[in-house]
Amino acid sequence: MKTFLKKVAAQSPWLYRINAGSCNGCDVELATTACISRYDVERLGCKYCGSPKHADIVLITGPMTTRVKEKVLRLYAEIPDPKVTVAVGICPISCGVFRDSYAIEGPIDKYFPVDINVPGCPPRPQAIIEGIAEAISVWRTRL
Amino acid sequence: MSSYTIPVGPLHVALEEPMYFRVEAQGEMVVGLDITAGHVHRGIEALAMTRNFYQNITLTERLCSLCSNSHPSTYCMALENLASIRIPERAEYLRVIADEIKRVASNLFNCAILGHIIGFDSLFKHVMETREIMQDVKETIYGNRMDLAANCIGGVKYDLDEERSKYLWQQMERMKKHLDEIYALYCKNSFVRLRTEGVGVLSKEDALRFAVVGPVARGSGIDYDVRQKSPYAAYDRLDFEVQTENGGDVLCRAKVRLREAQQAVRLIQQCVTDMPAGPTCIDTPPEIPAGEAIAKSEAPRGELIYYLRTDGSDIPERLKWRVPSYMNWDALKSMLVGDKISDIALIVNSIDPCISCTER
Amino acid sequence: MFSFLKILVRNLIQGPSTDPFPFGETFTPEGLRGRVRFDASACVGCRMCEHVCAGGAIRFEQSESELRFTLWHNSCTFCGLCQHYCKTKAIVLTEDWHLSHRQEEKYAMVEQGTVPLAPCLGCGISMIPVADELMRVAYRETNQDIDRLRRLCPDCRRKLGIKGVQRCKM
Amino acid sequence: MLEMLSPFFHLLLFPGGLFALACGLLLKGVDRKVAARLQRRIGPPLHQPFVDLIKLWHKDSSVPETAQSRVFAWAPHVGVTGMALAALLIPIGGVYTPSGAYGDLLVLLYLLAVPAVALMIGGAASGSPFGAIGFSREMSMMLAYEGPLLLALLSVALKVGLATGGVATFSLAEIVRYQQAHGALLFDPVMWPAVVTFLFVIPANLGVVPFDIPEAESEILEGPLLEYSGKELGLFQIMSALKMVVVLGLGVTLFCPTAPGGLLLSLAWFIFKCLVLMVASVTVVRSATGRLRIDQAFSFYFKWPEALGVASLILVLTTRNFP
Amino acid sequence: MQDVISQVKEALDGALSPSVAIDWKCDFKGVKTGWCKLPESDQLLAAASAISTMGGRLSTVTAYLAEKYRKQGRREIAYHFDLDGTTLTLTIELPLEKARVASLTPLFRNADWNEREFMELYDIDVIGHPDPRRLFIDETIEPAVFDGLIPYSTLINGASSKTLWEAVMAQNSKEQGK
Repeated sequence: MKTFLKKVAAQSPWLYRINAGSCNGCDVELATTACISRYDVERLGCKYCGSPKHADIVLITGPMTTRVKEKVLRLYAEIPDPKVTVAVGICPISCGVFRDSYAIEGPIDKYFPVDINVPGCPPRPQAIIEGIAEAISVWRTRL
Repeated sequence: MSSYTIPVGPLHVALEEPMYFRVEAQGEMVVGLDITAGHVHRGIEALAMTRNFYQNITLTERLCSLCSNSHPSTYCMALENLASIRIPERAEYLRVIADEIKRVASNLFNCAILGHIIGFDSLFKHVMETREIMQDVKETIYGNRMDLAANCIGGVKYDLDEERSKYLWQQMERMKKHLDEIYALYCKNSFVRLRTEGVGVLSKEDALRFAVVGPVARGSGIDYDVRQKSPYAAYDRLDFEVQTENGGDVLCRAKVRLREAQQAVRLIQQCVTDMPAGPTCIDTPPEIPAGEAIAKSEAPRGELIYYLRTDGSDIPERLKWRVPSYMNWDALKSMLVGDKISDIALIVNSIDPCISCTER
Repeated sequence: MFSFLKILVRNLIQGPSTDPFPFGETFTPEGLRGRVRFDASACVGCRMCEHVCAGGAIRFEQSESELRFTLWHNSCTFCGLCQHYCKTKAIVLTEDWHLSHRQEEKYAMVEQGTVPLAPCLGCGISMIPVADELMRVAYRETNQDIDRLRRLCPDCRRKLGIKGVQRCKM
Repeated sequence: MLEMLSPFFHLLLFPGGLFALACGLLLKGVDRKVAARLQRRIGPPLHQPFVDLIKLWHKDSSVPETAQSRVFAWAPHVGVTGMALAALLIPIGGVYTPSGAYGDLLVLLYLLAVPAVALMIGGAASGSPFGAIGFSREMSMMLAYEGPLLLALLSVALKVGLATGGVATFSLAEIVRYQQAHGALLFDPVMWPAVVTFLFVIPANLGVVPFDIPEAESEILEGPLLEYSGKELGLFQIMSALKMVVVLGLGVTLFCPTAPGGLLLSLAWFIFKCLVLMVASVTVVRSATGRLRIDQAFSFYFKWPEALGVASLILVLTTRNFP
Repeated sequence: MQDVISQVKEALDGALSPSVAIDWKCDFKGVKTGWCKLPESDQLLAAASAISTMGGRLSTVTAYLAEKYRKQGRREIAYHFDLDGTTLTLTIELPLEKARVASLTPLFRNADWNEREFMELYDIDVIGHPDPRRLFIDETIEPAVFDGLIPYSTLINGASSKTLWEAVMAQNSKEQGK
């Protein structure tokens, strides 16, 4: 019964987006992926939520700037366990073109565990969906 | 009534990007505003001074993904001005096409977010679906949905063959129909009008005082468009009108943006018809002498200005740019005070704030 | 409200516009800028790609016997400047966009290639033979003389050239 | 023995408790599916609300540091209890008639305010400024829609009461009985203003666009719900699912409680009527509109539904002599 | 367009006592850019005020510090004005140490952010600025960060790049060895 319930629960991964100083390319693509009819993540049971407290899968964009760092870390800590982290775009993964600037503190895996990387600048929505699908399979094992 | 402070942001769902306001409110009314900027400050100007001219094309494109074509093209224009490089005529038209495609997508995105903020989810989705046509065009012609990578020093990197020109033309025909419908919706729909009319008013005097640019200025009745005032690329040979509205509220700005999107579609079609054959890029590697130059363009959000200073090496001595949102953002102080808390996100969105551009 | 109801009814009639992906095929346009492919046999070792790469995604390592190319996709912006400035198109962007991966594979997302160095037929210094691809671009078809040329270092080629000039003068 | 257990049965299993919850979640699933279709989407599977709920039970829940933790944790329980009690009062034509001991229309009216109160308490206790704004907005909304709601209920109570020889009857069973005998009030033109008033009240009562002002995601980040997570959030979802059934069930009871007879058929008929009512007054409305500002919503309710409610009352009173 | 040139000359001549030379450039489209170096930095306010009365708009301000200037112990600030499509740049020279410049905010409201920006990037003081807080740069980052930047150094010493690339190389040479 317990395993069955967990299996059922895995079909409801709610998404939350954190912008850690991105150029908003990935954010726009995330909004597109999450909200519009063409990609409709709701059919995967996903829901885009407004509060970190409701999130299961965290999508992070941006190279982590100095000024946003504390806020991102605080926000990340607010997301209840179990959670899965997806780095969207090359910025959170390696800081991309912004690497080695005085105002950049990334990459993101220096601060908290990342599970899935979706490289691209920005990745296309289909690639993001692929990443989310992968994240769901990781999430299933964590419940 | 005593006032209280509410934080907006920095990571607010309604806003694409991190920005932080401390809004002072009395009841539901905004009485004061303090902006803390810099959450997306990545030190790009410093990075630009450590990278060579080629790398800076890609770097400037990553300033912001919504006006990602305006940056490299204006940067390349600054280099070309400095080195007195005349780009091939076909490249001039191709630059206009890339710029206008981005303008349509960017303006539609902003108007869609307006729908989202007023809780009109179906409208948001409807406009975003229409924008997908532009996204497909970008992906098909340039290979990416946001960053076109269309420019290089002395011209453009892409070309439109017969087949692609035809494809572009057909997609623009499709867009026309959708854009007309969307424009009518924004003008007539009572829910859109109830929430946006008379909200976040920026008077013409204030607009001049804050020196706002782009659709924000034109929404307040200032007739200024870089494409007409200081023409570049092929704009001196294209036929278009500057769009203005006099109300200065959220709805006027949205209307200006939508009309500019409609016009952009016509501009793209003009380019496809008028474009002469020929090379798309100069064929010798550019030589950049020491000196300084200015280049300006009309990005989707307004006037974009680049200042470039070189010392004869292949790394800029100083590269500085001022983006349209820079002044528009500061002008929020004038727009927000006196309005309702529920309209904060709406008014902020109405200047189409590009934080990543502004903070660099 | 009523102007919008019309659109809703139309939506209902037209049916969902949702892309079948990830359960089915999706649309991938020709010329999408995706995963980078490197063809060592076409590389002339000019390192222009490394020079123009803003993401710092390309590294060359030169040793005695080879020039090793590494591109890390997790730092690549897919801007295509490398391809644009590569005369022999040894570096190209493919349409493969399936790049998402688990964190364990973060550092393995690379494209690598090795360009072997060969001794110059003239002086024996270690050098990269001119790529076949470049020869094709330059001469369309090759013969034995041209093939010999590609294995000469620039110095020896110049010497050969001067000799040729001298011969002509005589 | 059985007699003594029946209130518990009614409260926990049928028609309250599990049945109402299942019903409410199903309604929500249909709502999401239909909304998706209206937006050219495939949408989530029908059972998605069930899945979401089970998921929330598997998540950690946290209490913010700034919150008054005990009040914060109890608020959702209050809401769920209130709604479970309210579900007891909803008659299902041909299947279930609530005992008069449980309460009447007036009790129901009070119970309907419980979820809003629970949200207000929770929002205020969360210590977040958005929770506080949500609190004040929830309060204004209640003030705005309670009037028309009361007028609509009163119209029905008077109509039935006057026809059966009294003044006004607040017994739900009586209202159902009257309509089963004399035909549904929905088909009586005299009642149409009341029907429309009630339709206007539903979206505000259920907190959906254009009246989801207290929970506006893009303005105040879901307001009172912002700080809730895990089980507590799940409880609020249960509350809103139950409320869905109660409000729609009330609508069905007031205006069209007739049943075809037969246990299962009547049950299905009840659910179907709820569904139709929901699609008409919730799904389509929220798909075709944008959110109003609190002052606009407030003045809207004081204008149209209030006027309609008064008109309906006058109509009922003036037509009583000429049935 | 000729009259813009004469108008600017007239306005600046009226404001500044020894008249200044303006270098005009024109691109292929006929768009003009004027370049003018003010001999004294305290002439800025008078010149800017003349442009303001002409109806000019402050486009942006660029402060810069080239390597060769650093050796000469000086720095420059360029003020870019827009005159209905024509750009006029006024440049002033300041000392490297203890640079001070008057604020333009009384004349141009939008000078506010521009001045805050070069205050935080360079070691320059703005006299009479209404709100001299930092604009974009976090308090944890050292002041006058652009003054400290020596070209190439960040590229070569890029610690972050180095760590990442070491990881990339380590993993991939390992795999080749298998």
